Amino acid sequence: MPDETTMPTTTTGAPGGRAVSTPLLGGESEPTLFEFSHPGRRAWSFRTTGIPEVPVEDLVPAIHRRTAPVDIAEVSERDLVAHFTRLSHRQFSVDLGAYPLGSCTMKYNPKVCDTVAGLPGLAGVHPAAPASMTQGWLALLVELEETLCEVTGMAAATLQPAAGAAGELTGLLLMRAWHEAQGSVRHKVIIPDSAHGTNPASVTLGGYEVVTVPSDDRGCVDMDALRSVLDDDVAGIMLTNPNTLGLFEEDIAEIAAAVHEVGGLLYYDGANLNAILGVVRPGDMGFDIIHMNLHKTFATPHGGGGPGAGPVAVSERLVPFLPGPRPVRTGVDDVGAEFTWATPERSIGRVHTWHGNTLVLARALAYILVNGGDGLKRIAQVAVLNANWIRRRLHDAYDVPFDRPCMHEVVLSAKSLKAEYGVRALDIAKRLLEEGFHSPTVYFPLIVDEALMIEPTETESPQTLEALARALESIAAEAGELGAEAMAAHPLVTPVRRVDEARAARTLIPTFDART
Amino acid sequence: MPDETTMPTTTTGAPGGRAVSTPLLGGESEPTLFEFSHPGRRAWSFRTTGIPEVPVEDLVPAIHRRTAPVDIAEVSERDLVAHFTRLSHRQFSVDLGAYPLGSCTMKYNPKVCDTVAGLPGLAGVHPAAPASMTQGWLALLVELEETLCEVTGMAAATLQPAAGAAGELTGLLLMRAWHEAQGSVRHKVIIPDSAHGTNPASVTLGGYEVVTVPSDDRGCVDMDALRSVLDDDVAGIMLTNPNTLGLFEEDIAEIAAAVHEVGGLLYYDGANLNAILGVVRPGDMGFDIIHMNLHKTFATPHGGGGPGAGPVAVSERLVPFLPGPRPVRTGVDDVGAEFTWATPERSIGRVHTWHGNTLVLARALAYILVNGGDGLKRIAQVAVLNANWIRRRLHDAYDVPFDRPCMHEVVLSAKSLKAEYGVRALDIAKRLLEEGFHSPTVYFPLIVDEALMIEPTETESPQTLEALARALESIAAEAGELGAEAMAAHPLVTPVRRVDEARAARTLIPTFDART
Amino acid sequence: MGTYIPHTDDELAGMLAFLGLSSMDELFAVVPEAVKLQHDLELADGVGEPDVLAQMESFGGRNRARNDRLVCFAGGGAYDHEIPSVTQALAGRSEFVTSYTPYQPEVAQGVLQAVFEFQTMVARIAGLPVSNASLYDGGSSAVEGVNLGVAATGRQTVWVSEGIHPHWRQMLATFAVGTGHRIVTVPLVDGVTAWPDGPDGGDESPGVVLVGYPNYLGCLEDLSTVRTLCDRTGALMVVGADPLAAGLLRSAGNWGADVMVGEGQVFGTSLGFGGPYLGLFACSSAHLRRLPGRLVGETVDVEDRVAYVTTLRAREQDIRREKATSNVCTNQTLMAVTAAVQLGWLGTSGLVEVATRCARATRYARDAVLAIDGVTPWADAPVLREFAVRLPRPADQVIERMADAGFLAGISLEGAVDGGGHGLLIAATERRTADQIDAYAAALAKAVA
Amino acid sequence: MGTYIPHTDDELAGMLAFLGLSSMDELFAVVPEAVKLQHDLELADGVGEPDVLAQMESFGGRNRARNDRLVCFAGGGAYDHEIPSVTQALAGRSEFVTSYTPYQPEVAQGVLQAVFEFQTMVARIAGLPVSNASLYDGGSSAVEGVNLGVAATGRQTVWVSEGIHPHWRQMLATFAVGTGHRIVTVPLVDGVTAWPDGPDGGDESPGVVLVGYPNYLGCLEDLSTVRTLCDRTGALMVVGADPLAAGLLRSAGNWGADVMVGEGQVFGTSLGFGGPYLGLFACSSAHLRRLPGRLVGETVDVEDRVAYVTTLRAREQDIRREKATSNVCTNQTLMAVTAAVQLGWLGTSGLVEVATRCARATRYARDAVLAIDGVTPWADAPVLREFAVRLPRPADQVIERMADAGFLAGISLEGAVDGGGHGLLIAATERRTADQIDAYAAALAKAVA
Ligand SMILES: Cc1ncc(COP(=O)(O)O)c(C=O)c1O
Ligand SMILES: Cc1ncc(COP(=O)(O)O)c(C=O)c1O
Repeated sequence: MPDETTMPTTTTGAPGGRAVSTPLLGGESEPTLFEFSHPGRRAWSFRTTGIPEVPVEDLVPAIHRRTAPVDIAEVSERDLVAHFTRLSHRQFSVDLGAYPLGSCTMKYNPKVCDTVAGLPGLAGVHPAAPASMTQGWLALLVELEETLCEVTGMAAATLQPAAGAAGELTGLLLMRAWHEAQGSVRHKVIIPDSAHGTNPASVTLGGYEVVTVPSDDRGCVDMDALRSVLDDDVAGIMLTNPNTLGLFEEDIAEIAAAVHEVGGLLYYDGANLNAILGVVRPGDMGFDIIHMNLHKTFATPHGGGGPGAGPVAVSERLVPFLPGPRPVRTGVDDVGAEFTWATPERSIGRVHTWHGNTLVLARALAYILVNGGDGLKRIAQVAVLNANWIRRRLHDAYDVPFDRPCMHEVVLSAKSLKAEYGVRALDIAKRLLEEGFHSPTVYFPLIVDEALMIEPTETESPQTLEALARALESIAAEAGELGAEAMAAHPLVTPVRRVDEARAARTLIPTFDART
Repeated sequence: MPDETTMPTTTTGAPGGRAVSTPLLGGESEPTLFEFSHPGRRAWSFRTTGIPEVPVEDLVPAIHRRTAPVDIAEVSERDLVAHFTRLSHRQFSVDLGAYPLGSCTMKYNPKVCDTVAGLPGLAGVHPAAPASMTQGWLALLVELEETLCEVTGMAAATLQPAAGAAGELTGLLLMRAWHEAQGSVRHKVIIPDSAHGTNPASVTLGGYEVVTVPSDDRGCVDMDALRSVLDDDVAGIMLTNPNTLGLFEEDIAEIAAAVHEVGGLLYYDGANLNAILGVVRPGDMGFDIIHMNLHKTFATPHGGGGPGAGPVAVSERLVPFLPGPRPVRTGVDDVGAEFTWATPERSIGRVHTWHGNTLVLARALAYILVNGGDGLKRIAQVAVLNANWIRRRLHDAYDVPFDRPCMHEVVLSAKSLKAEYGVRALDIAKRLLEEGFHSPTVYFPLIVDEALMIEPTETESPQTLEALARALESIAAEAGELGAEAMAAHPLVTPVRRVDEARAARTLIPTFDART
Repeated sequence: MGTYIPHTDDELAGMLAFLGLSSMDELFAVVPEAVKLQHDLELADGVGEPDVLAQMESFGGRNRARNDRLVCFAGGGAYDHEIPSVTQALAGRSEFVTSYTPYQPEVAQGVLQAVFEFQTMVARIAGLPVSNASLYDGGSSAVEGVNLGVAATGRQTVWVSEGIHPHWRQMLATFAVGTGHRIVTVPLVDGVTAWPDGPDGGDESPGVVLVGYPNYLGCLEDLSTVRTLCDRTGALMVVGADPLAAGLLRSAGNWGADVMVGEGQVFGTSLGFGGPYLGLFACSSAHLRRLPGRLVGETVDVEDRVAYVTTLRAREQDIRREKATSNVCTNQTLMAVTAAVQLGWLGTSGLVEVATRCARATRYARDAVLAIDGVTPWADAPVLREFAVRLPRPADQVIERMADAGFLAGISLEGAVDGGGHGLLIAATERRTADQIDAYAAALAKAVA
Repeated sequence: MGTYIPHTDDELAGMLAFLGLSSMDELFAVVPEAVKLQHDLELADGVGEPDVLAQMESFGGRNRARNDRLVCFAGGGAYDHEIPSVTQALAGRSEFVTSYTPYQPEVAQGVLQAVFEFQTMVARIAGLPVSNASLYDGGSSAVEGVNLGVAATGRQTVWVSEGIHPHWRQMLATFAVGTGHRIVTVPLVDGVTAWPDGPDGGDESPGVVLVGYPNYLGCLEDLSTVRTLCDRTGALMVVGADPLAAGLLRSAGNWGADVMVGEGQVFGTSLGFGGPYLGLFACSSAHLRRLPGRLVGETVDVEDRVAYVTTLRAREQDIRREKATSNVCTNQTLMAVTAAVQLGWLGTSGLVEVATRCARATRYARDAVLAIDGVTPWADAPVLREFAVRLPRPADQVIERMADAGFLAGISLEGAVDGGGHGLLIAATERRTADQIDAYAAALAKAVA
């Protein structure tokens, strides 16, 4: 008989099987993986190799050897699965519902692209394998490059940049290289005040000085202001078109002419390419350099914050400066290869460790091929239609600072709600979660007070738009009825409620080990 | 300017992007897929075939042609994904947390088995392809059969039965065929009152009459009662060992002897094989026939209710009666084949449309190979240890009708709680959900009042057991404090609360079309 | 080496101590020593997952008849249809995969609702008001359909068309030994069932008539004769229907069937060497309480929210035991969820589209194959996505030869119908291209020469 | 034909009408006619998903260097490590895949917590207190590390060991054009960096010293000399460390590094032809406010529950714009989540195990390869899972020959080090078996003969 005084096994570690953090069952926090750790647990298993088990002491000299293992955590596969499955239940995503996060193009990401990214023939290829053994990948990259050039009206592209900001910096280095090749040293790059924050940051990293031009009352570049800063120290201008207000820069031809006149180049921030696919091309607007956010326009999913892909396409005169090596067509050579790597004569050099975020690039090509040329245009049309519908539908309930036809997104404002009831854009955003929608982008662009930037994307149906509009309308009404304090209490139903961001920055806990 | 009186687009169909049914965001119900339907939507896409588009009228004669398409639903891929992803968030699963559902062996299912079931070399094979072209599959099946025979101590097995109940019926037909071959016609099969409901149902379908024997006060077969029903009209006995009380039938040798003595066969319900792997084998206990629930013991996941796999293994004398065709070893024949199909001489015939739930069988073999002989024994040991620990830990808080060493599961009872406070097993089960655990099996086996049948399985850690035990303890305490009415109100936090089962049966709505 | 058990040795020791035990073996003290296994299982020790995966891949490597190696023209109840990534992704979500029978509806609305939607879709396809939550496979549905019919009519004679899948017929024979049904096979003539005049009532008269639509040879039979026969004899009309064909064909219900049974593999489940597949079952309301298997119904929760729950449990074996309508417990829910997803992906227009594409491919293939010298049609009845031909050589031989040309040529009719040894059953789904079919016909011309 | 747009024509018309428009084109009235595209894009029309999948498979089919065709002995910063099903299943969950930057922490605790755990793991591996939420890849981390070091010291001279991956060095050169850094390459001698005596301060003195551990040739360098050098010059010590090697080796922090940068592909990310990979970055607390990229911190919600949120946002480009610590916005979160899962799978013991297994395989391979006539070691320094040899023939040629024998033999050192044309860099991970290595050595013996 067991001794009645025996205590139950004392154990360290949190109970992995307790599922109280999944919103399905409850509202507690999920412990960190480290808290599930218990000495001696493990999940790993490796293959049988038949390789002699030489002692570690004989493999690594003492001065290099660590004295204690890195403490990662010790968990069973079961607890590992439970932990990350529960975490996934604490995460909103496009697959759960609409995600009208402006400037981020959170459209539906076809599952077929996940299959593509997992194909053994693509995913299993070592990046340093010679071109002769990676002809499929080179063909794929060349086809994507050619397609992107057709879509943007440019001459050639580099697929190396890993995201939009990386593309920007690449583009600015191209700008610099080009000017230098012209024997000209310039110091300034012009950026509208509506620009995304990565633009000025990239300009600085490109070794340029940022010159900001204000927007006019239409939300577009103020032409007079622009002209007043144009001189031969201007290397170029970075323009987002449609800009971050979702508006098309109508004076684009004049802007191009004016900048080119002083010898500057035009850089196109193509994060918002979704709006203009098949309708108008940066190349035709006079742009010299463009980066594209494939992870936005071409439905390569955003992965909770990345990865992305930010190819940069350029006009003819900039081709010799592109990063290298680049995948290029050759004839069919003696080993049967049709593609090879080549570095442009005046290349700015390498901007990615390998060839870019290649599996993201493969996804993007697959997406483009399914949609086709016809489908891409339709994407732009419906994206723009959806945004305008939202604008029109909500222009009574919210301020619309620039209430004219928009492109793929619309910037609303809670300015009046704030003035009248003290209810802020943030309150609207949080309350919207409870209505079953992700929040719009808030407080961006910086030039709009209490901005609520809505990008429905083309994959949301009219029914979803209607429901979103109704939710936003009723929230606006509620704001008036209930007032600031009540609104600030939301959300109530989410796994955590409003979090103390100030405390996070003040008492910084960037790792589990910094917990006190 | 748009006409101010124009109403927004009137649209049919629910808003697919509204995510209020995911527990992450809210507590509403998810509309059915049919409610998201909108005429003209579609998600499908097929390959380009180049086949002439002959009109349907030329393909199908008028008398066979339907006049209107089947109305399935018309939804976009985006809404399809949102709908089923949200549904998945409304579903508890092993991957979210502990699932101590007695008799179901809800252990952790290794992800590697999912990979196995998806291998193109296994998943892409047509079942009618000749043996010469499916040698890999035949080899796999033969290896699994041999393994299961070793585990159970039997001579041969059929892998055809698709689940436990199908295995039972197969086993009973084997029993019948054997008796008939002996020139004997028998009419009765004995089943203990603790048996799973499939046993009597299968006996009926096997053309036998059920004779129930009661359990004694140890929870085991009452030997006297058994002896009193044994005669030469008894075809056999179906026994679960460990039985559904989680108890080992200690008199198994006597039972076997007694049944054999009257010329009956012993059938082993092996749903609970997890308890005895590598410890004791049905064949060694004198059993003639056994079915195994691979989906329980061998971690092939339960799929929300299936698929399963219920192979039946038999002793030497029953081999000639096994269902066919069976995969068997041959020599290496002239086309290089080592395996072929063969139907035993006195086969009862086919019990599955093809060869069994083959991809489930592949998963099971993979699971067995990873664990190995040593690992299987350890599974039984730890499964039994976990169950006994729970029994011991909770025997103050709950009634333990048969409080002696159990095997893989333990049956508690809320009898006292009900008597004292009116709190039922069901209330305990529902309340436990809020503590982050799936409920145990309730009201089974039928011979225990207010049964709570807990099977922790070997993959739950001591920490999880401790948390589960504490939760059950505190619920028992709470029952006393708060009383029946308060307890009956739970669960409060789940996506739906207690559902009206009576209404479901009364006003039957078995399809969307039956909604009024 | 592989293990999914979390416990460390210390923990095991602690737990044993709590139980007052000093070894694992003591846990099994209740097992009589005489029956205990006295040695280790004669199985290899555990190995790493990668080793096992490699071994399973090597099994796969030995299968020549994979649809990524041989272009599949085989059907016979198992078809090479498109399974899009989206179906795999959704049906493969771990919440669906790693849960079990929804005993606690509060935390099982996901599976319950998906099954409710599945039932609705199957009922609509069947043209009948009620469907269950799945059976094992087409054959087991046929067995259950016959059982229901016998129970409903009280007559044990069952007329089964020879156009029913031969494996289904074998299963019916197997299980009839237990239930005591008398299975009478009614032969095919020219590809369609030649129903006898037979008795009009009484014990000899059939309680159930079972017919395939399309039948095993791919032929479409006029089911109004079956309805008339059933009206005359009082038998239940059970149709073994291809649910995908419903994209173009009249439903079983529309033909007057009392019960539809069918194989649901065509809706998103891989060929998988024959399993797990999905038994479909639908019937008229009259037979609701005899419905085998699980049934999900809609109801509300205490807050009046729509909710789903398994219902009419009293039919099931866990409650009615020997009086249950069938012994099915674990069924094929995951495949039912898969079918719901796949049918959602197809939708109203996609079901028409896929059936039409199959019919076109089959027409194209049939024309090409019948143009070959010495190859003749088995029957002239109309077909949908499958047809049978007579070859100048044994079909087995031709199938082997065709494999060398890169095709799984079809299924030999040996054993399925009289003189079937020279018969070949050929299926062409929407995945077959004109190029593939042209190449197939060219290869077949050589193979039969 | 393919489309993911739900709208029907009717709906489009209705929406246009609501806007007072009569055509889609009118939506673009704001776009000046002069710049509008006057023709259709010269791209093929859309096709079905299966067609595209077939095309992508055919691209894959043309890649000979797939690790399911050629046994992989190449490394050079991208390694063929085990990726278990469980990592793929968890990191592939659609909630992680289809969400974006966690701007709304209330509904993004999943990603935020996973990244917090990732940061903790990376910090522990680095032996440094702070890690960010990921950068693009190893090379971009190196660039950011150098930028941080220059900003911290105010000195633009950067000493970079020749043992740093040649591609990283190329990237440093590219970006230095914008930032104006002076990159000085310090050569390897006998496989380890030959640090110069050089200036002890002032402008010529390095602001940053960057060294690899192990270095590109797989060699382990004694980093105490680097620490001493940095102490003397006041430079920041930045170590480009292989995080998997941390299973056996001393951490960067333990050697006294101020910053660790590294490539995280080794933790669960497929070779993928080079991307997406994962840039690791960790530093001492002193440099916290210069940390590039995103940072997740722990806090509480209004109910005092533990919660996670992106913090120190003021460093980021969306707030500080041109004054931001870097321009990184979209990063590699999914790979960070993947690494957290994979590291969770490895755990404390698994990280030791995998590093040990690599070291053993490498030792075994090195012994076998060096036994070949004419093959000599490139350097004598100790190695872990990669080593360089000198071949009697050009490496490019040998690599082609080895492919015919079924191996991706390694990476040519052409361009990476002086006279590298005959140099071959060979990696052996835990996935390599003795049989594979034996066969490799046998094939290599022939290929160099
Ligand atoms: C307008 C605009 N430009 C640039 C970027 C930067 O792109 P990335 O985040 O891919 O670096 C973004 C997105 O974040 C953007 O919306
Ligand atoms: C003891 C016992 N026997 C038989 C069965 C029937 O098995 P299945 O559900 O696979 O038909 C079960 C499981 O449900 C069981 O627990």
